[in-house]
Amino acid sequence: MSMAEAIESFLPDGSTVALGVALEPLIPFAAGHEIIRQRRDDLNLVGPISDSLFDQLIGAGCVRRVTAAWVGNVSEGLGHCYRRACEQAIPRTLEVRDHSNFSISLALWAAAWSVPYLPTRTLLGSDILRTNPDLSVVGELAHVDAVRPDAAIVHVQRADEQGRAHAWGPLGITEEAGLAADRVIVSCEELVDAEVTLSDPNRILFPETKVVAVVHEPGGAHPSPVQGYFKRDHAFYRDYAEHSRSREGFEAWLHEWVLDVPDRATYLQRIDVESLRVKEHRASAPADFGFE
Amino acid sequence: MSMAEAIESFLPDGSTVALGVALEPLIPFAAGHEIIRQRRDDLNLVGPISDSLFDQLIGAGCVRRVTAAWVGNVSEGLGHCYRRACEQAIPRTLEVRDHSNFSISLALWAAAWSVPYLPTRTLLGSDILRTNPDLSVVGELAHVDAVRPDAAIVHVQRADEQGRAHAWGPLGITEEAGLAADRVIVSCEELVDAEVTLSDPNRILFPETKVVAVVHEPGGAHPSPVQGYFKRDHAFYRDYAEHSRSREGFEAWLHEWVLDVPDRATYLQRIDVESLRVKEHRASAPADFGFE
Amino acid sequence: MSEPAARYTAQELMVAVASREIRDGDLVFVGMRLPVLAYAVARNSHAPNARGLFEVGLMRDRPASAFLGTMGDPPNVTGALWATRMSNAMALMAQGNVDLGFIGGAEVDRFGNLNTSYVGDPSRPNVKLPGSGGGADIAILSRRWVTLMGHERRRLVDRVSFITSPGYGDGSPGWRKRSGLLGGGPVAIITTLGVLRFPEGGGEAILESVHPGHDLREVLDNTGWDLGVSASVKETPAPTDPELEAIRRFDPEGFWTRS
Amino acid sequence: MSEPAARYTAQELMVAVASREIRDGDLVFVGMRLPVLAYAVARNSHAPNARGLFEVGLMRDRPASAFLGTMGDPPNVTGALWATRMSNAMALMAQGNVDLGFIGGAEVDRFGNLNTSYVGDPSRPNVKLPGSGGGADIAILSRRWVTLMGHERRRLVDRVSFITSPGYGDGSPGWRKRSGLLGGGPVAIITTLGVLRFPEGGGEAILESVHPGHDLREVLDNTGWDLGVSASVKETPAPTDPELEAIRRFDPEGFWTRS
Repeated sequence: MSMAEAIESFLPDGSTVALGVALEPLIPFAAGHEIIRQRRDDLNLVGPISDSLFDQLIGAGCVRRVTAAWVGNVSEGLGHCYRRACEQAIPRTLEVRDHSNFSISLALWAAAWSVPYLPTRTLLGSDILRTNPDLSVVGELAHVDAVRPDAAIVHVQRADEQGRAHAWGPLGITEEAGLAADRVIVSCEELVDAEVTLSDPNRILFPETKVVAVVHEPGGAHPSPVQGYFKRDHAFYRDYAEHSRSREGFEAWLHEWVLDVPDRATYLQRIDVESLRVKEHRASAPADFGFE
Repeated sequence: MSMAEAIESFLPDGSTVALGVALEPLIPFAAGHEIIRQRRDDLNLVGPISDSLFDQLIGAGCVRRVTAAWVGNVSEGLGHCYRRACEQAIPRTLEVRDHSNFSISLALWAAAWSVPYLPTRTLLGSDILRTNPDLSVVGELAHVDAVRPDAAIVHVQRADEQGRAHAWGPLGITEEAGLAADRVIVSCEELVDAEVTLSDPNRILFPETKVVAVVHEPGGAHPSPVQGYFKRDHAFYRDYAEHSRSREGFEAWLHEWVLDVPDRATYLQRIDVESLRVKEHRASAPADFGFE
Repeated sequence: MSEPAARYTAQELMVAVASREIRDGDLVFVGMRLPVLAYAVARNSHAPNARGLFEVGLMRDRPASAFLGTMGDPPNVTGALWATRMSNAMALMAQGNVDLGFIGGAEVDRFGNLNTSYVGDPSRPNVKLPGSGGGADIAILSRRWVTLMGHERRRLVDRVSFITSPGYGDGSPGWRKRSGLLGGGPVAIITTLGVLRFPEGGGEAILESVHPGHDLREVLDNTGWDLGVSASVKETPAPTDPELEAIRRFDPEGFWTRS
Repeated sequence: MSEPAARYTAQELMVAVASREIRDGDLVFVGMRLPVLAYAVARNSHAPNARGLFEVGLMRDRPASAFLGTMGDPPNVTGALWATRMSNAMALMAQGNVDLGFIGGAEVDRFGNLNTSYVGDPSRPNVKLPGSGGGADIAILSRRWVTLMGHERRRLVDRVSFITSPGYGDGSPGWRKRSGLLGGGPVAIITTLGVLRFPEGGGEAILESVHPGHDLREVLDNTGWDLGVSASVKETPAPTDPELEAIRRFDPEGFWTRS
């Protein structure tokens, strides 16, 4: 399935969607850019830190609410579109539901386990408790209300057609996001045979019953890193930060890199992919799944 | 470190100890038998289903309390020592804190996250809520109080001297048991170099900061299965079930297989290990942890 | 036992009957023993798209390729679609993703409540049973569930003294909803003598069919309450040859079905 | 900037000073940017047994072997002791296993409260800052923590208008305990001009040292409250050659320390 078909079919306007759930690596930028090209509206973005993908979706006007711990550009600092939306309602008003990294994870575990909330010892003493209606203090504990995404979108190293996804490296809140979501859209560097994914069922991220689309999208996480495949493109983040300082600069950047680009393959032709590609391979020791 | 040293050093009388946390596979029988040989007393056993290891520890008089979802012999049925302890206080009185499989997992997650309880929608309508003081109903939810083991003991396929353990196959409640416990004792089929475990940090079960002992104990899970290494010894479970029907039969079994056996190596000499060994190997597809 | 026993055992019939409860496309929470075989039979006949979820932390879309003494045996892991933590399998069930669950029972009552914990006073029981395992979780969270047990007067009782895994509680309309239970409750009790089924929306089990070689009187005499009988009570269809063939392929030595 | 700047930058000094807060054997919750370098410096000098825990879901016992733009960059994963979920890293901190945490701040006040959320009315802020990230978690759950920031009057304020990551709240004795916070709170504020330290048991930060090339007046003029000065206020020890060498090895292009 193409990314365009996946977003068209499984991410309607108004969706609550979890993105960037592995934090800095494996951010599904290709999916995010397709969301922008299809001019999705009224989205509720859910995630821990997002590293500029949220900023782009907000600047493009796709977002009604952000439910996150941090929105900006990790190596560069502030998210300029996020600031303009919160401070000046440009391009539209934005509702913010602040979380901490721990609490957004708990909000997703609550949804995964079908409970209305989970209690925690974090957030106590923080004013986040005052501004986010999904958080409260009961006795000596904070209660974090469940956040159930309609969809979670993840980029992984490899997956098969049936939706069995293998990802490695730090996983952030990937697992709880996928379990909490009604449906999962997977984009992958490599589309592999089931014999590859099933050779290591412990590395399969989600039950296939959650996965509604698998998109073969090499380079779909650029400029974020993909262990074993791509390094992080620090300069690209810096370039985005500079262009997005002004609304006009952002609009120009958005046209150049998203709106006037038909698909990810074309996007990659404009990047020095080879300089980013991981070339020294380090294979993990195999696990023996023999049984007889 | 030897199993005898590990139990001597890290499992004092009165400990709350999690065992058999992967359910039917990877049960640390060698550790359990050493606990019996060292005549540990007043233990509080924590686990999901235990598959006859708990029955043996109870029959040997090591146990004051059981905090578990199920105690018996999975392929054979009832746990006869467990019955004698609960019904006739033989060899001593036993306190039982009944859980379901889901609730014992939540009790450990509560401890891992340092909260006094976790809410759940399971257990509602079950009389388990009436008999276990660690469970309660608040509004429309059941509250499962935290259970924090002093120690968790796990058997894994491989580990290094520094405590980085690799296990695969279904993990049951292994991860939350290790995170909730103050300390973890690991026994392993293979003691490997750190380059093997660190080649796949996603497969490392626990932070090494939790692990206090690594025991190289091949066959340490017999008669339970070890993916890639040993099949389950069904006949051994049946033999145990038959002998343990009577207290005398159990005592005889305990002498033959535990008390009169100095260590696991000697125990294995009495078993047809080759007939149980997995001989057809199935290596998992490697993950590429390259970065440059 | 009478004539049909020559062709199949009581356990084989129970497995065949249980397999017919599985619908194509179901996600089945597979309990130990006979249900493992029931999933295998269904998957190889009328439910090719049924998946199995195992509380140990596994999902499969086909039976294991060798005999299983427990759901955690190595053959059940090789080729699994997911090897994970128990709490993740439970999460799917809590979300209503599990269509059918199987629970083994020691005692069941007219309202489908199961006791696998205590016979007599829990503080000093006459019999201490193994406990819930995942039973209570399945009974509370799965969309529908079935239990299998030997048909004896001491097992099929008017009211269980201890509810480990709740069915329809006191049998009053809406008991599960009032008690906050998410799942739908039991749909059938499959015994060594017949099949008891619960009405839509729950309540009290009534006799739906009597197994070949047994009669209504035998069923009623061995049931601990005044069992209602369906107006259309019939004989339980015997296992077909393909069903028996599948059962014997997955339990070649009769570990579960000929002991 | 004055003479010492020739040998090192203000950021390099801050990293060196931050590294000295790490004790051998500490489990350090490493935040982004300068703290990543501070861990690398400490690990290569006085704290060979210090481990780093990263909220993305990593534990390490040595610095990455290549430059890191973020804690999730591939060099930080290769050779990691544990690659896991964020909630597992947070579990260790909630259990009191994290000895020291680093938090970046936009605004800090005399009681060590950090604001990284809103300047002005949260419903229509003058400035929307990125938010907590893991900051609030570290501030509440780690045994002790340190923050680093540029020393400006608008950043070091009397009281922050919004507490994202709590220090000692209103500064009253026992505020953290009364509020249910598990961790110990902030121990130091490391700025571009000096080091402010909190007394044992918390309270109000006082000036402990002034960085080489700067003077007391400059520090006081750039602090938004009447900053207390330690009777033993001294000059911050300059970075040693080994410290600078380590910093430049892990930030070869000065991405963090020469911009």
